[in-house]
Amino acid sequence: MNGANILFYLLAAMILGSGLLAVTTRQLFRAAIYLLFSLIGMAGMYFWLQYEFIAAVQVVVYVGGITVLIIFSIFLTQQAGEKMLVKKTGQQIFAAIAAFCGFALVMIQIVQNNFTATKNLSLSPSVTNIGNQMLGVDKGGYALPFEVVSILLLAALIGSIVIALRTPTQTS
Amino acid sequence: MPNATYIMLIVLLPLLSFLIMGLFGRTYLKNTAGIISTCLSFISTCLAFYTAYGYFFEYGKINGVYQKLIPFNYLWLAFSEGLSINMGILLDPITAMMLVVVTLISLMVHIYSLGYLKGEERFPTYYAFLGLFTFSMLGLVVASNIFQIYIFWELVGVSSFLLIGYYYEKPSAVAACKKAFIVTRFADLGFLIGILVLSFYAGTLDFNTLIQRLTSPESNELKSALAASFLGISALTWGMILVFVGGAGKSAMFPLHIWLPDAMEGPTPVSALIHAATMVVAGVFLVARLFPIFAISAPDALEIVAYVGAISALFAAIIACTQTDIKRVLAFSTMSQIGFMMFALGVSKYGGEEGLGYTASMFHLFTHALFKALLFLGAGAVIHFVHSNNMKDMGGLRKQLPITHFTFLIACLAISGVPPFAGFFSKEEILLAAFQHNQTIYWMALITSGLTAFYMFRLYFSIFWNKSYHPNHQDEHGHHGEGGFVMMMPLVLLSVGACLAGFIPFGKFVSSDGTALVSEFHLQFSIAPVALGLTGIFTALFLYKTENDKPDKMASSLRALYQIAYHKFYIDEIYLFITQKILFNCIGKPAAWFDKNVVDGLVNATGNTTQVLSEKIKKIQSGKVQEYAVYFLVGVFGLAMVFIYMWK
Amino acid sequence: MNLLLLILIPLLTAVAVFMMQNNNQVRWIAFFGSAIQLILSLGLYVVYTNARNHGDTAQMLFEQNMPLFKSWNINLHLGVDGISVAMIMLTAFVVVAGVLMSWKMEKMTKEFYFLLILLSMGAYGFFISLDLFVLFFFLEIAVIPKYLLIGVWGSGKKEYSANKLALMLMTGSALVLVGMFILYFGGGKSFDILQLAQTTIPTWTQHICFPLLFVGFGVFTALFPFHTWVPDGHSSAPTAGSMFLAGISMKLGGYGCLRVATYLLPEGAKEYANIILLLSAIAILYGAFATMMQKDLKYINAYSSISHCGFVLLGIGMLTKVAITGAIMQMVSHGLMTALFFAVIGIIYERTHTRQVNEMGGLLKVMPFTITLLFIVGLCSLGLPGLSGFVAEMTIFVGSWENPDTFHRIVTVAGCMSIVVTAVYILRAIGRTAMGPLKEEYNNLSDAAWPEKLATIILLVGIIAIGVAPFWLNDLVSPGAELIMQKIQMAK
Amino acid sequence: MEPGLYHLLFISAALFFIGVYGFLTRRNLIAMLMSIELILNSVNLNFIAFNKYVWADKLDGLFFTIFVIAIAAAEAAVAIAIIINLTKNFQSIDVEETEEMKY
Repeated sequence: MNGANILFYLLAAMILGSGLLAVTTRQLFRAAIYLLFSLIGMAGMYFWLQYEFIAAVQVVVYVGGITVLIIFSIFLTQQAGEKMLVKKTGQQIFAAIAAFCGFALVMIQIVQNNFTATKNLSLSPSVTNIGNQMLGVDKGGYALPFEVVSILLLAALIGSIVIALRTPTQTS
Repeated sequence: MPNATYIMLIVLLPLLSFLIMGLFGRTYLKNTAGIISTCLSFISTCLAFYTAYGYFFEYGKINGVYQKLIPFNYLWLAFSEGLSINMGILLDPITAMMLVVVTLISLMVHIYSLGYLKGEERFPTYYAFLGLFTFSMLGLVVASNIFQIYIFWELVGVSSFLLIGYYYEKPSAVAACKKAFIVTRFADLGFLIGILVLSFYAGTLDFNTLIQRLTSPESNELKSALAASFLGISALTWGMILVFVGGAGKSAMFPLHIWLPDAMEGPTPVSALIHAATMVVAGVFLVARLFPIFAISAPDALEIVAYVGAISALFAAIIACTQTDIKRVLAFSTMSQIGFMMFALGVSKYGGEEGLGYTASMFHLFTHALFKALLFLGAGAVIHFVHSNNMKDMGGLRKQLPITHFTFLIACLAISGVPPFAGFFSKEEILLAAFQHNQTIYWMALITSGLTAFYMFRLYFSIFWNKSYHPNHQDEHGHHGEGGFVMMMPLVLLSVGACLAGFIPFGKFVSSDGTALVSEFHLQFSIAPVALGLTGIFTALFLYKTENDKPDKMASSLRALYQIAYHKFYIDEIYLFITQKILFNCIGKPAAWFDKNVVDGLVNATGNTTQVLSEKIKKIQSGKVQEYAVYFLVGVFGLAMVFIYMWK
Repeated sequence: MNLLLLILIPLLTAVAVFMMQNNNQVRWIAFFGSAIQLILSLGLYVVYTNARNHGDTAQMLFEQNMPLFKSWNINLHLGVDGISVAMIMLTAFVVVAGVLMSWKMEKMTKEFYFLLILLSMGAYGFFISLDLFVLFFFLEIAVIPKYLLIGVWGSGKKEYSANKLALMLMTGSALVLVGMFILYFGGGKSFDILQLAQTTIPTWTQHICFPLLFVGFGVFTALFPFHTWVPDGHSSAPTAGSMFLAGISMKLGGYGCLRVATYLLPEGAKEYANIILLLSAIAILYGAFATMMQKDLKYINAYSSISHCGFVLLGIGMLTKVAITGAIMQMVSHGLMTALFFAVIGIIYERTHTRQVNEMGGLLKVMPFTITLLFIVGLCSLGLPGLSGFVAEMTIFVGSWENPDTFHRIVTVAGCMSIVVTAVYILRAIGRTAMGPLKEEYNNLSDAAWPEKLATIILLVGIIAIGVAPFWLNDLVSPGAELIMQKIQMAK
Repeated sequence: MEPGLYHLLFISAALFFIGVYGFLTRRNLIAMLMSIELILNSVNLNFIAFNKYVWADKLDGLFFTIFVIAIAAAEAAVAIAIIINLTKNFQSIDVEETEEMKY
């Protein structure tokens, strides 16, 4: 057991533990905080995997962006300290069983499968490489998807403003 | 050779009259319709006489045998190589005779109607229908093809329908015309199937070929037709019987006669033309046309013809004695006389002396056309005068209607078979033929001829003698008189015919095989029928000459018989029962019910099931996003399982 | 002659109708379009017979073949033989008459005429296409407008009828579609009728496909027991709709049964011929008996259509050349006759506002023209010589009688029996409507107006042309029937 | 034990199904959105893991992760907008009360 391994297990525990809490706690704000931890754990995992760029993106977008957004929306829509309503126990058990069965199925497949790593020379996920390929227009370049995603983000931006601004209709 | 154009003109001129009257009559020819039609009819009659003269005296006879000539034949509809409908002209003695009869009576009726229907609203329509009828009847008699005869057969049926329904606002007329059409249509079904049977075995529809193939003993067609059998009777006999059913329907033979008395709802001249002189003898004509096949190859069928004819003759005569509507009496008398013609054909054999019945039948057809038309036209004059059909409203009319009275008397004498009037000669020949071949029928015929004399003179005395005539007081507007020249001229002409037609040596012209047949006059044989006829006349004289209660007494003493005969042996009621109860209630209604409830119900049930199911299925669309997610997941995992475990 | 014209003219007319501003223009455009089409189809007849007389013996004349979708081997293959020419002429007659009969249509005139013309385009396309896929396409074009015509412009329980009709016809065309694809894969990957006729289609394919195709098309032509859309559909449709429905659409089915099912699948036809005969004999008699009980004029004609269309299927099922010729003639004859019948009913209904025969009576007095036509068409329906019905029915009977066995005989006699029942119900209807005493409230009815007169006379000309001179129609269609018979005789 | 691909896949799968569980059991739309974020994260981890251990010569997994993150951001923005709008209309973001879109 070296430090890296211990770190890995800690991160895994953090991701799964706070993820589990995020979906089970009855207080919405806490759930958001747990989610935050889970996402931070994920970022840590990326660091551990030496994908620093992704880790950075994760921290910036998820931890810094989406979580904050969620928390804002909680403030906008929710009375503080109010506990969330829960589903019927039957439904909860059903969901748990379904999730577990799915998980089991997936794990069985994963375990049965033998993944063989490529023998090719590995390519470092450095920012230079990423940048070259991301904005490359030759074969294997991601310039076009990049642009598409930019437009998507723009559309989402405008769209969400429009949706949120719409005056409430009096039909209920 | 015959001039085909002239013969075609005979047929087509009435059609022209129909077209002119039908298309332009209502608007342009309101007043002149009758004149134009009569002129066309006159031309047609002249041509018919010309043709008959030419045929009988110039070109018809080759080596002493009258030939069957086909001056015109046009392929109208080709089914297959052998079978085709041709529109043609077949000229033989009976055609020539019928051309004369039809055009002559038609002309008489055309003229007569000028007076009878004067001032009618639908005058042109009436003449159009007359033209249509004459055209169809002439087409029928010149037909060279069995399908052609069927075509015109239907057309005369429909023109009869139209003319019976001429007074279309009278419900009884509407019922009568429908009845006439449907009953004859039912018979035509038999005719049609008969044609199909015959054409199948003979491989042709052409009369000459058909007769030739089905009579020569060595032909394959005849052999196959005799070999094939259904219910123990050969196909040929079936075919001929079925064809005869058609003829029986049109000729009002028992038991398909029920339409004829009701058909008297039409205008009286129409009854004279269609339901006395021409159309009703079409059945006789048909049997005569196919006579060689009947006589040589299907004697069983011919026997049926004989018995049906004899039974109808007697049956109708009995009924006629009790009827009080003068037109109905005449209608039953017509039926009875046609029965005579039928059984005359039925007892006849083919060729030579044995073919006397055939000649007699045609002769009777000819004379009957004259005196029966005369009777009807006379009755028309009476009805025109008293505005009633019922004998009870008449009596003592001999003063008011002298010409009518005289001509009517001649016709009565003719139909009763009193010498030397026309009916005597033809009836004697028929009785002789029956006597020679079938005693049963002979006795039936003898009784019938006695009855005939009785009911005709009953009619005569009731109209013209009996009580004295008191005109109805409401008939102020009445155009009292005999209807003028146009109505009397046909009566006179026809009565001349009824007096003299008997002296025509008919056997020389018309015989079963075309050779001349010299009919001898057997004085001792005539004693019985004439005596019986005179007995009938005197009985009628005794009962009906003056107003008395003897007839009523007699009727009440024979109450049951009288009632049955008065109600026409309840045949109408039986038919009504069959059609109403069985056809409508037992087949029609269930069929309609079945369609509405079962077939339609199944369709609707399919629709409803779909609707109910979709009502259930739509619940899945609950609007709850998590339920959708569950379905989605189940689907994904289901598919994943399938792909993982079953596809490998 | 370019057959595309037959599709393009209605299409252009439909478009032109849609562009027009006022109703009068719409009517006249529709009338001119359909009149041009009528002239064109009469011209087609002339050109066709000319070509035949000059010894052109090709099976189909004026052929055109353009690929539409190569990978599936779908082509716009057009061509006509005598049968198609007869059907095209029928369509042209009925369309002109239908357009004229709708002259007084005030509700959404433009759309109404648009749909009418569109429907006619579908029918024309159907009759000239020699590719199953294209044929099917046009079949659908001819179905859908009917739904709208009944649903929007109909009367009575129109929604129900429209739904029923559309669903049943769609079911029919679904069966056709399935049969068509089985045929495609079972018989040489082609939709081309002429090519399929040349290839030998395996027996099992024939046995599967034939019922699908025959029943599918049979639904259109009121095959018992799939006929229930007929009475409801016809009675709810507007006059022109009924005319098109009975005059044209029911013929699509008969034509399909013949050209597609029987011609391409002769073995299947032989296999199932007896069932067809049984069903059609039932349809003939049962339709006739059911008609006797109807009181609504449109129902009377609709049920009698079931009976008459039974003759078409009977003729096809008899599998003899004469009977098939008769079936085609019956289609043409019935198309004209029933269209005229519906036109007359429409005229009467417009004036009396009732279609119940019991509520009429003596109408001959006030509307002689119309009622004379009613007489003529009724007599045509019961098979009076000189009118078209007789010729067609007799041809079928003579053809049927060529089969010598007892079963065929019985079926034929059953068919013949219907002529009596037909007489009963037709005379009942006519007697109640036209004859008898006239009712007070009908004293002031007017007779037919000029468009109605023109429409009915056009149809009447067709009926009489066939009835008086049937030889031209016989000569036109019997070579086609002969070819179909050759196929059947060659099959096992 | 040396952590490797299988460990990562385990974490990813577990997180995924935690997210699924959350999605199915939560009644609050925001909470459901959080579950979706978890699911997306598990997918990201999956991509990265494969990229690192199986296809180390390529960067495509990484790019996909980036795009997923970008789209997740957009999605979250839109989802929040919808949620806010929903609150305005229904005064509630409970999925069981907002079931207008049915049948």
